[in-house]
Amino acid sequence: MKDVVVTPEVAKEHGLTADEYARIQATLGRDPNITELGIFSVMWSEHCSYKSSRIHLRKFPTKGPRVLQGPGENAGIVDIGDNLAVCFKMESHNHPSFIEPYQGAATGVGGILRDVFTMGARPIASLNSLRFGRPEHPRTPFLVEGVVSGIAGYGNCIGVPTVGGEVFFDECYDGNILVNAFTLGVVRHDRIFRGYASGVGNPIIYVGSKTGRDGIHGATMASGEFDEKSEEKRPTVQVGDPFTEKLLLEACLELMKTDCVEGIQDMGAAGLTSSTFEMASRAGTGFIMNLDQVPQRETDMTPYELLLSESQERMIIVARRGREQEVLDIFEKWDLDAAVIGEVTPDGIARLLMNGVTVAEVPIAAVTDEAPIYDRPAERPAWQDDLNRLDLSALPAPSDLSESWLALMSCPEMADKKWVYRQYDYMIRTNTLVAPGSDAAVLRIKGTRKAVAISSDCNPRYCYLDPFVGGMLAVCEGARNVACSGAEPIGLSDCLNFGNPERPEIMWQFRSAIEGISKACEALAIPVVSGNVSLYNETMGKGIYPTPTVATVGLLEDADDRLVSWFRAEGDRVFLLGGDRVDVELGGSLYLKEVHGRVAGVPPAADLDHEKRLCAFIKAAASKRLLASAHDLAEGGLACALAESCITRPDGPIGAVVSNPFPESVRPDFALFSENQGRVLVSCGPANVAALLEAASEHQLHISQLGTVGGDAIVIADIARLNVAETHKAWCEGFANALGFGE
Amino acid sequence: MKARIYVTLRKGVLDPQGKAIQRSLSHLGMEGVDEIRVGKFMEVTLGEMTRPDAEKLLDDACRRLIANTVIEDYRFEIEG
Amino acid sequence: MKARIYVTLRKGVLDPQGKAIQRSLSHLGMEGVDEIRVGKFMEVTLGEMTRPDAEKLLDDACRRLIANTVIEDYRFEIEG
Amino acid sequence: MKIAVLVFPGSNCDHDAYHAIKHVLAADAQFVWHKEGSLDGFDGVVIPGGFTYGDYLRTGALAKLSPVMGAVRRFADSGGPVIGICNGFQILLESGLLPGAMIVNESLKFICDYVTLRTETARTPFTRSIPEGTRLRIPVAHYQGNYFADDETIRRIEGNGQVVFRYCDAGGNVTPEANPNGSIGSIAGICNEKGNVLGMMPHPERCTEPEMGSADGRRLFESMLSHIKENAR
Ligand SMILES: Nc1ncnc2c1ncn2[C@@H]1O[C@H](COP(=O)(O)OP(=O)(O)O)[C@@H](O)[C@H]1O
Ligand SMILES: [Mg+2]
Repeated sequence: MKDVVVTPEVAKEHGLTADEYARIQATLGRDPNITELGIFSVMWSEHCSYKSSRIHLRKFPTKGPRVLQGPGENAGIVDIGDNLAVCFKMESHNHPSFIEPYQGAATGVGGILRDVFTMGARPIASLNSLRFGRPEHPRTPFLVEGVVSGIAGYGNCIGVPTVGGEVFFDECYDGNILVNAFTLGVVRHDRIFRGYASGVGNPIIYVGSKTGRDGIHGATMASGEFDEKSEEKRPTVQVGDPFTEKLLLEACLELMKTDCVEGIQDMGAAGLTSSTFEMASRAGTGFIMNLDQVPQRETDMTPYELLLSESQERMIIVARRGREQEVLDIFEKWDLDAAVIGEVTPDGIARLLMNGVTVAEVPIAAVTDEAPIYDRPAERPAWQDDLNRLDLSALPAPSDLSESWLALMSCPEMADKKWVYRQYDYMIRTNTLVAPGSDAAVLRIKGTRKAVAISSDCNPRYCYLDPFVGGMLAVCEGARNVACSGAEPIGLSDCLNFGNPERPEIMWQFRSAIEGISKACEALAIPVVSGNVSLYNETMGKGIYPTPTVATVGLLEDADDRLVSWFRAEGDRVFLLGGDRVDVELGGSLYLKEVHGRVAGVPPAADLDHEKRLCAFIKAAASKRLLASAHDLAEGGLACALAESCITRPDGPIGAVVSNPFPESVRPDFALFSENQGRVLVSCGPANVAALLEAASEHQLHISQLGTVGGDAIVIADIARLNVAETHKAWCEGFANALGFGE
Repeated sequence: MKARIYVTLRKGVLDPQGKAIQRSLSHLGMEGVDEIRVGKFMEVTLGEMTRPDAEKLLDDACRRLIANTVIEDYRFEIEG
Repeated sequence: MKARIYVTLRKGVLDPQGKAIQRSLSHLGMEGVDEIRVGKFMEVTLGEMTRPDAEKLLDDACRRLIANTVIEDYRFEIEG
Repeated sequence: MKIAVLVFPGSNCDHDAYHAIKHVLAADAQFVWHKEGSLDGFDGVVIPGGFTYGDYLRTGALAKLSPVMGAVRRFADSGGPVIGICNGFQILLESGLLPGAMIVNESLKFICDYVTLRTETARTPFTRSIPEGTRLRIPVAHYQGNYFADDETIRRIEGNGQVVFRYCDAGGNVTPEANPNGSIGSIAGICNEKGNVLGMMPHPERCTEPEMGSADGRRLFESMLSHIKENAR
């Protein structure tokens, strides 16, 4: 490796354009050597530099009275009162999971956990948002099995409950699945740590696993489109070791109780390089690093390999001078490797030495702040118009509506995800008040009366048909889901999964989605405090649906205010909030896709002002203990939401009889499955009806009484009717059946 | 017909399990084990078939199911 | 010095993994595998020592840690 | 009265056991690091669940070598109450304090879910206030909870009344459908001959408060505490 002469061709192989290479030569005033080229190439990769996305990400509203840490750190932090805060982030591990589903997903979980505990927070819950290809694609069941067991394998072992997520199937993910992992931790205000290499003369300490040749080029792989050749990149997959991560977690949290730590950061993509350069860049310092001191698993590793390795379960700590022994002792107790490998310097230069010989010397700002930023051309594609055309009157009406309804309930997108979450330990740490299966998971914060609600959401069909509206709706759905749990949304993390940004239509999708998310977040006063961008999600030129997943975090001041989405008791009354929204909206709907095999039209409209009042109302009603349940209407409209509220009840499914909120002139199939937004199905005991109606009018919210809980059928006026037990069975078995996981 | 399949981790792939075992052995005072890599070993009973057919079957089985060739190597032996 | 350890499930002990592999193979259309039993295979690198010492060390390691004799049998080979 | 909650590298239900004993039952609990060689001064021992040593090699196999396990053996020999939960049960099996072994679930999948247990004997310190036949709703969360022992061992433990819990359906019937992992005899928990050492796959520490979905687990800890109190007198 040492002997490789750097030429423009070598730079190109490293994913650098001719312009970028010229820029490196200009800043250095010479040709870089291979080690330096390696540094630039990973740091300037899309994954690390955000070069195509940065200018757009600035549009997010990131401030708010509760925000203690916005984007730019390892994770965002939001105040929840009483000197406590929640720290959270969502991140993608798409490409590695497609190549090796178990290890890819597992190391994705490992990475996001480190992002959270590196800030001093103890992780208390994780979510996972998964998108796979068609269930009948030959590779899909294999990928589903692998990804789910990888998430389980890592999360269960480290002892952080996985409490929710999404699973979505569509042909557009056949060759490029999405695996987005989210973790939330709890931290005391006075124990927040950041990734700063401050304090000249302070030691830089490496802790965790030894370094091997794992995942070299991982960062560039995550930023390159898949092609036939990616097979060759296989041996670079990283293997996760959740056991070591558990030790690392405990050791770091123990260390953080001392005052030895100046700054700390995990080694994620581009390992040692990105962690050290980013820490120095934030602090405006430089460093000297002796690469030979790095604990190594393999022999004869070159500086290039040591700097670019993506071995897992490693962290960098900048300790206070003179305190290094205390740090080393704690890691020794936990059987982890730890070594002083360098020192903070004042001059803004990174000097890397191997056995006393300088092997690279580069200005830190040149690599970080001065990384290229692109304002890539963005243009709405011409085909978007065709896509948005949908003539509903030409849609054949199904002969048996109840049958279509049952088919939707058992399709893998709607069906019970228990096959998935039963493999996740969702109750460890005994905080899980609402387990997977409701609109959001709710976790108590021990030692307080508080709880947090978390949900991850995105409807990729909506985003495909209109990325701006789709982005808004993702935020609205997240807010509604946490509100339906009795919480107030207080912050959000996003994971933006898109195709190749060098194509103007992808850039248009990307920009529009961000604008949509921003607009909704502003209107709902939900700050974006962290996130992640994953571009180049395509296979052989075919992009995925734009998929900006958002993870919404809500706060309950009193955990006993929490709500669930299922009906509780026979005789309870059923109401629809927002039921005056009666224009048929079937663009991008589940009904259109599953029953008519089409993805077309325009997505439902977003009414942000209404959503805001809706969320405020549910929270108010929850804290007055007026409601027995609340469930937002999403895919499949009223019919599917109603059936879910009936059959997800843990004490056993129960029926309900409701009226049709649409005017009679509306076609019955449209009334059942129209996906108008801003609607929530709530139930309450008969004694609370008057108070509920009054509260709704105070909040100027439209509420209509629809019917009553009870019986053994789910009935919508005289339009359609399902047998509870049969529906429950179809819904329970749908997922495994679609994927061929049945016995 | 009997066969044996060996599945081992590819060179350079982290073996956390082997690492943990090796460390425990030395905690037990059993020094002298420098490295240990853990793989799988399978004993297979095959139906009546020719040797070439058995070879093809085993190779297929390993490639498509038994070994994860992204991180593992495999080999097999047919008895007799 | 190199050695190999084989750990196999004892007769009569259920092997859900082996059964699942066998079932999957036949789902994949690969017929002819009548039974498959999954065990462990370890490649061990030993420090400098005599063969009898190595034998003693490996036997100790297997008995005390590497195999659970309630459900497993073990054997080992020393190279060379 | 003081209860030890052991902590091994990779234990992860230690905090839950501690919380249940200390905060829910208001008894004294203390973490004990696996390198401790003594359990002097403790009146009960909890070996919590988790993935000690990452479950590498076999569940519980590496943890049995920790110094504290010698102390656990002495504590058990002297008649002190010991409960191993999930991975703690696996450690007790590996160390030979309880008979048998654990293999991977029949489904080859990790299972996290509530199950129903039938209490088979009230002879242990942990079930003394739970009459035989009582049904308990308690969660399981494991990948290797498929209990195995050879025929003779099974005959012996059945004969001695060492089977403490079995998986059953809501009506208390032991059926194959109610068995989540394939365990022989639907065995969910066993004790040693003396009865003072209990190993069980389900997690009583996860259900000591009603908001966790069930508070049935609390009864095991209450039993243990009352046993300790009585024996101290
Ligand atoms: N991958 C997953 N992991 C854990 N829980 C999941 C997963 N996918 C779905 N769930 C759970 O299943 C329930 C239904 O999911 P979904 O239909 O996406 O909810 P919603 O439409 O309310 O957002 C939720 O409680 C969700 O958290
Ligand atoms: Mg919802």
